[in-house]
Amino acid sequence: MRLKHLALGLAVVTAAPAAAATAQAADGLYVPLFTYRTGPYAGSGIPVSNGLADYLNMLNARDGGIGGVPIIVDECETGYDTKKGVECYDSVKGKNPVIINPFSTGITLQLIPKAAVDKVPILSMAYGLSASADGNLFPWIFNPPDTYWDGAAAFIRHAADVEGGFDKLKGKTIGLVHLDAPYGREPIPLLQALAKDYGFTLKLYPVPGAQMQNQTALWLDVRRDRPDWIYLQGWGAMNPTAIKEAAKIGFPMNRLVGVWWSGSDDDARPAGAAAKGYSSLDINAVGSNFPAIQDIIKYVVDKGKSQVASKDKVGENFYDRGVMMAVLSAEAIRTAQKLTGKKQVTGEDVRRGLESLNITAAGWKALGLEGFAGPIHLSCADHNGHDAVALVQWDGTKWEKQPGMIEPIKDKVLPLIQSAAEDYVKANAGWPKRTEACDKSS
Amino acid sequence: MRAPSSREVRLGEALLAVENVSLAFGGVRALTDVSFDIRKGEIRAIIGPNGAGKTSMLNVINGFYPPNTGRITFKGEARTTMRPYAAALGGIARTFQNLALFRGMTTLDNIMAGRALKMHRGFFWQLIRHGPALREEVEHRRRVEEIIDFLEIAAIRKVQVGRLPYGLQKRVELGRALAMEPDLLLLDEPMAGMNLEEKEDMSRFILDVNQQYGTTIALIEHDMGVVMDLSDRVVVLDYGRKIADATPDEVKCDKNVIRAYLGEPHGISA
Amino acid sequence: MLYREVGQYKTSYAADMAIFPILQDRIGLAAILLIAFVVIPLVGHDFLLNTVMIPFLIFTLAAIGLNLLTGYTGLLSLGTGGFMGVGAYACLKLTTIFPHVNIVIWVLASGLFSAAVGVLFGLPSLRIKGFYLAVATLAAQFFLEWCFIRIPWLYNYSVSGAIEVPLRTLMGIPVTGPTATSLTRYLIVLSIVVVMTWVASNLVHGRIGRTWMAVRDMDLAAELVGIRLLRAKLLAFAVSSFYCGVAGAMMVFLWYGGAEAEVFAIDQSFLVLFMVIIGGLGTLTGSFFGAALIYILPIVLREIPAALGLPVHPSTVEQLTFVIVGVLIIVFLALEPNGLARLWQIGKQKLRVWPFPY
Amino acid sequence: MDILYKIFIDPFVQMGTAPDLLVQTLWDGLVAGVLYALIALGFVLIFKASGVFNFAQGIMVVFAALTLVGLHEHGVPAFVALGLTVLVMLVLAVGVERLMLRPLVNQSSIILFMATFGLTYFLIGAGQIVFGGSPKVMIASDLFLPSGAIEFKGLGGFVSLQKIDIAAVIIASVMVGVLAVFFQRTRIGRALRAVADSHQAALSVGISLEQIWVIVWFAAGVVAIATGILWGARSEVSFALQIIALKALPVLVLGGLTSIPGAIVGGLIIGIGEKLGEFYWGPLLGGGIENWLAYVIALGVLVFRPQGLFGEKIIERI
Repeated sequence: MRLKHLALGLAVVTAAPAAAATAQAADGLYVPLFTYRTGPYAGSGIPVSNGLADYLNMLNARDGGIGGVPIIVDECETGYDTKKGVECYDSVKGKNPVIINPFSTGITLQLIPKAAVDKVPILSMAYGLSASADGNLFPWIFNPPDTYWDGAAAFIRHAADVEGGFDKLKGKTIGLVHLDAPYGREPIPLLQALAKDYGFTLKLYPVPGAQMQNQTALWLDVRRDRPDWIYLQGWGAMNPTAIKEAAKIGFPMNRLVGVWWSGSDDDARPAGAAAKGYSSLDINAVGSNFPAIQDIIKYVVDKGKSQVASKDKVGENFYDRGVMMAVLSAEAIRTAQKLTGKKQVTGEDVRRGLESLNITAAGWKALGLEGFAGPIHLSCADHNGHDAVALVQWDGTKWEKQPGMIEPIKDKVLPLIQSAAEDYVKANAGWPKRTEACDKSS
Repeated sequence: MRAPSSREVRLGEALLAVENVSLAFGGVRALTDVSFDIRKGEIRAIIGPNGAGKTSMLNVINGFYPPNTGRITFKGEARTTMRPYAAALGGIARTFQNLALFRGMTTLDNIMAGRALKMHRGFFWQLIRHGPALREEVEHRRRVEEIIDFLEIAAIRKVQVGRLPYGLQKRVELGRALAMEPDLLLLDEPMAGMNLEEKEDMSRFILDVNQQYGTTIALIEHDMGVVMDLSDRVVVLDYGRKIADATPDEVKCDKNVIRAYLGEPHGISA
Repeated sequence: MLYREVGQYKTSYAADMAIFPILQDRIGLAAILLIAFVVIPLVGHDFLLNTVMIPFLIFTLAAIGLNLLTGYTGLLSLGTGGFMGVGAYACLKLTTIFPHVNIVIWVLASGLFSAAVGVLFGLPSLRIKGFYLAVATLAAQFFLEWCFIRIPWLYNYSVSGAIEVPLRTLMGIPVTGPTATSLTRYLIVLSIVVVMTWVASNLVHGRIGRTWMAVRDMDLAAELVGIRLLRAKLLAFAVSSFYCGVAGAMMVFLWYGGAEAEVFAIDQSFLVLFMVIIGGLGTLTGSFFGAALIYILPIVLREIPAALGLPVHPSTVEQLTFVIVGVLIIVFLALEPNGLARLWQIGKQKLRVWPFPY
Repeated sequence: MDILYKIFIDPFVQMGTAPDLLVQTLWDGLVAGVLYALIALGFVLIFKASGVFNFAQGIMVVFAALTLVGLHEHGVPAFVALGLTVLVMLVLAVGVERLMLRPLVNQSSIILFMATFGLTYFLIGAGQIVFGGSPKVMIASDLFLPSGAIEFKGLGGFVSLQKIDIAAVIIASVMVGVLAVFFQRTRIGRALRAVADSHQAALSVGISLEQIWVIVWFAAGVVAIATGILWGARSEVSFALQIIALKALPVLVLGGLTSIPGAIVGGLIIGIGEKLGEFYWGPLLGGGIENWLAYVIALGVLVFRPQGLFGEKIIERI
């Protein structure tokens, strides 16, 4: 029985991807989505995955795809597990994907070296490797609209604004509560540089993954050190626990600011009213009051083609984050179609499309998403944009967008990106030189 | 002190001497001030009713338990504590009342394991298992096959010992002990639970070992008939104390011994 | 009637002690090697090589490593992930400091470092046994995990905190890094795994293997036949960690091509332990079966709905995969607690007496 | 010199100069310890009576909490939902006994351990299919669990006791007490102990092993419900909660796998020890050490007492 099983299995494994590869290449734009709705981080993964898939499905239902070519949306469940992510990549790369959203920093790191070889552009929207913003060294990787360093810099600017100027930061103590993993440690070098420049003290509060829901001792440290501000770079169950603990020690909520991945509705909701005043950086608007999102409800959710648990989840902060990922992917494809004049574009075309991506305020409006996000403009050299970010504040039950946008401190961030990118290339001996030409429009 | 045994002539000097050994677990005294010796080449029996401390005595001799007081002289060297490993190195081998075989291994491997101390080829030869390592393996295999033939267990050579019947397991355990080529062989109830035929076989093996290889043997046994037939001298323990130490015939008539065994008269009348 | 040992007489002890004494087994082995070295490279595409075969072989090696410790020596360890990580980070440091030495040598040498760490954390095993020891090895696991994250020197101070794998070549052909083809990497992994499996089989069939099994089956009696327990246990920890370390180094350098510390987390330890138990404790073939079942089966299960064209959402497939794997584990254990290797043996036994039932 | 000062003197100076923080640390350690003990208790119950090291205890916590919250989401009143959850855990216990333990009876402990991994996989998959992967908010207030804090001024600062933590300590203590009484005083409890000592003995006095298994798995399930409610109220109810079960392992080792008092004392030592260690010595190593510190504490104890503090002494007879 077992032998038969194995034989069947082997047959499936050998045959399936090959068969699928020939079938799907011709008649659509193959867009694999690495999503996760399972595992310990599913809480953060579900809303983003839903927004991402629903928007693309809506384009298919409403417009028949992009430029008349249907999008083949193919979700691959990663469970936020790098191993499965790589498995997903290997299973889709034979099917000529035009763009890949890995939706995990760990998986992105695996794919960065492979992308150039396999000619697949990677869109890691506001996550992944900060250094990959450098288009000259990372022609195939895109991480708009901001890197984690932009986020941390924007937080410092916000703190300075509230305190009354950058000079007021001198002598202040700023804490970073972060997941003790590469993702969480990402802002450290930038904050260290800024601490030197502006004269504040940086305190680090690492949360090991296994301690996500057990942070009491750490917040006692916070109570002892009394930092003036805290920046939270957490993920999954770490966020709600941190917010609850902060409330417990009486930390002033309006001095607690999260990166955009710490701003899920599920992060603040468990603390409820106690989290009032907690704010989070944001790169997209919140809510479903946009024509395009109403279209999603009309064409996808109401038709029962969405995975969302209930309609009121549409328009939550992380759902809209997923929509934004989808918009950037779709617009990159559209730009590629314009650039090349063909409808059935390839990964190489979409890479060019991403480098020429330009969504102005008017562009957002035309998409039915007026004011949904700031203008996005990428170029050959700049794969990020380092755009201004918004701030949203929890009012006890939902997120409220705060007026104004916060510019990251570009003159501090850019040199750091430059040197980090060079270090990366040095560490990865044999890193290929960029051979891809730049388009005029980019 | 003792009446001369019929075989006294061929017995040499004391191989092992136990002097004033006491052992207690918590408040329970297992052995109290026990002294006796085992001479080179003899078969020494240790008997006594259940709970008399016989197994504890063996455990002290081969180092499982350090005695609380007293000392043990083995091959002229006195010591109070010793690890079982050191006992093995010194040439003491042992079988157990309830079997202590490597149940997941084959008969062959069990007996080969008995050669552990005699095999010396290093780790790196073992990695490739050719050349010296293989030659050594073959050489010891030859030696082990002799023991297998001697114990008549060739048919079960490659059977996992956990699946063997009890009597055969006892034999394999004896084989493992023999593979160590010990100077002193401790047998803890080698015939427990055996039928008459198996007992006869086992008695034959024990006598053969004693005579062919000149191995000194100390054995614990309940079956008085066996004890009388096999042993040169007998130590009798009761409640952890030595109550007699003489030839089998003398022990049989000792009134202390008879009193100690009154609870189980069948033991002595067998 | 094909599978018969009748008429195959051994004329020397050396022949009798061969690891595959039966002719048909030797032919089978040759066939498997032929398939692995020739057929799969000829027909294999990237998915088969990179997603199925390479990880399968790497996990097999790790499972063999853990099997030497848990299956052969009876010491339960949950630190496998950590020991694999030591190998990976050691390999990174070695190839960074000595970039001109062949990477394959470093992959193997990195095992020595995890062997050393394994010995260190194996020291308590003299006193601590069973589940208590398992939890003690968790101390190693969590401490090592912390080191991988907290000691930037280990990951060459890279900003991402991840291991970044540089390009290394062997006779001019890229072996690691993005330009190395999956075929090259597959052949290297396969060669290492085959050689190390052969070595492991030599060890367990000789004096050292008997020593380990004796410690496993009854450590007091083992000491009595002259086996030094601490030495035997530490040797088992060392060899086992060596295997795990090499597996870890291969995992990062020849499979992932870069990794975060997270891949060496506790889950990895559990995964390898499953493979060992399901495959069969104390059998090397079992490690292959275990790795196949635990690693390849979920991949197959995930591909089935798509292959059959069933409209099941991938997240549901994933959840169902969990359910099915969970049930299968229990079913297999109930069917044959001694593992798949035992089932395999029973199958062979049946074949031996075929067509007669007994 | 400086480093020696930081290790041996500075922490104690801090304890002296900021006694409020010391008291707060001890209190938080106590709460954490009690909660660890609660998870460990689930392990001990099953291990004691069936020799199974139940790896699925963590996922049972998640499963219990999700069932409770999930039922409430569907409009079932909180306490009815609680009752139904208890029922679900009973069904689970019966199912485990029938479908998992019975076919594996008389297998070695590592095989049973492995089987509980299978159970874990099954529950992860089944739980996500039924409840989805989204995190949920524990219905603490519907269960009349208090919120807010009591603050004591003084000691050069303040000490804040969360009411939910106080409730947790009380609930955990009551559960432990009830279980202890159950084990010591009732007929079933004595039967359970008989099973722990010897399956043969239990059978000979006419106790069905199957019933015992159902009872201990059910008891562990009830403990899982309490754990799920209390931990869930501290953060959120999601599948990440199963990670917390790993914290029980050093506690178990420290206390001994078979001892209920051991689980409690072990929990307290680990809870208080790791909080003190993290708070006063953690910053020297850059923080985040409490994860392995717990295991190192346990390992240190094991080297001197291989059976844990309260475990039955391992007597090796031969």
